[in-house]
Amino acid sequence: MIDPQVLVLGIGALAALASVVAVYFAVIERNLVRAVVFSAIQSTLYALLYYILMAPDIVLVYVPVAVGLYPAVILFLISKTEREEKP
Amino acid sequence: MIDPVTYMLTLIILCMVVNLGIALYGIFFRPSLVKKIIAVTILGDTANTFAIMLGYRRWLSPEKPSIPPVLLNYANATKEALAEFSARAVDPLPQALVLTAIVIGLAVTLFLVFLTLQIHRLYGTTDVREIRKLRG
Amino acid sequence: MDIVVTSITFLIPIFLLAFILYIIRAIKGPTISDQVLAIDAMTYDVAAFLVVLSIYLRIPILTATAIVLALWIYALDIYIAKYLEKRELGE
Amino acid sequence: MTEVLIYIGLALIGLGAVSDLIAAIGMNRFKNFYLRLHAATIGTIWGAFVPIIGASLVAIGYEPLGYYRWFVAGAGFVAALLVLILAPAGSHALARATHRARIVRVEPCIADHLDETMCIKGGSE
Repeated sequence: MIDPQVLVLGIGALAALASVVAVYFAVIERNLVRAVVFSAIQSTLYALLYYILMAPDIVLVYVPVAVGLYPAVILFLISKTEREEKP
Repeated sequence: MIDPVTYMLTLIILCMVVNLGIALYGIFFRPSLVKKIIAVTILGDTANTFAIMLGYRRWLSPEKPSIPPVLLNYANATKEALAEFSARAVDPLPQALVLTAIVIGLAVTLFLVFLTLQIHRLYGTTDVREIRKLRG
Repeated sequence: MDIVVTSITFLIPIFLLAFILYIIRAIKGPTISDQVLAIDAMTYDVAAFLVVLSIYLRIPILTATAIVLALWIYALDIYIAKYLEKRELGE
Repeated sequence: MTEVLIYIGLALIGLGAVSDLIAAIGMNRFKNFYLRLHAATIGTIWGAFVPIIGASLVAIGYEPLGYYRWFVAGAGFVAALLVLILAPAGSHALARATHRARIVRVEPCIADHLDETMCIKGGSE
């Protein structure tokens, strides 16, 4: 039988590996709306990681701020300024 | 022979270090100010993750996982129950610090957003190279 | 080892495989709508997965995070939809 | 009595996991945004609503959670109800915005009464 701690921490390690991919695309992407969407993927994976690390109070604060408010504020900024990042 | 739990924790820490490097690249080398704000939020979240991993604690046994720092049966807490709670709970101090840091990060991000809005209103662009050219 | 822990141990890899496939679509998606749809479905499934995981770990206090996650991903949907419609009306 | 609840709940969780995998495969196999909406519906209702109901039923009958298993069951039912209300509303708002912003064209199309220029007649399949 597999050790439960290894299984649970393996979920966290998979979330961390996927968040590396999401962060890479969020920084590289030229279309700024797509960068915000990749940032939302990264926030969801970080929330899963915090849950794995036994911090439910952090998740309860982090999810409204990072999934709810950051994309709203940055989409407001993008709609006021410009959509593309010049090369 | 390395312990698999240690291997998993090391893997998470290495991923966080890579995230930190990518976010620093985004802050220093991308020209758009909006992209810099996104990279700053990613940098702050990654630093918070390091602080939370500082307080993580290994499980006592497969039957007794480490628990969040919330005491459930406080009504009839005997001395043995409190001793078991203090042996299993993760450290609450980094979590309290991170809780404060997330809210302060939100305030800083709002300030940066309106600063960028004002820059766009004055100069008509959010590209740092254009802004440098205009001022010089 | 009781039946609940054993069953959920075999069900967790199925959830993880589904999450990986959702992340592939969320990164690859040709338009913004595809990406947001993939994140939407993935996050509701993460909320379900968190409830299952709190039973697996036997820590009941972790369940409350699922409600917050399900509520706020709806806000992301509405923001993106509002942004897309406003761009259509503006240009 | 509690064993029956546990078995029903585990069956629902297993059904939800398999539906989740099917929806994820469909999300990668379908060609178009409007077709992927179908897979997303499978993923949210059968992949999130059903496992949360199953987990709540398991929590009612599962002794090692202690007195707080009623908390798990109640929070689970509230979360399931929220998913049932919010997921179709969000998908519908997204699809409507996508169609009105003319981002994706309707590919296998018979008639599009909202906007005829978005319709590609006789597409693939």
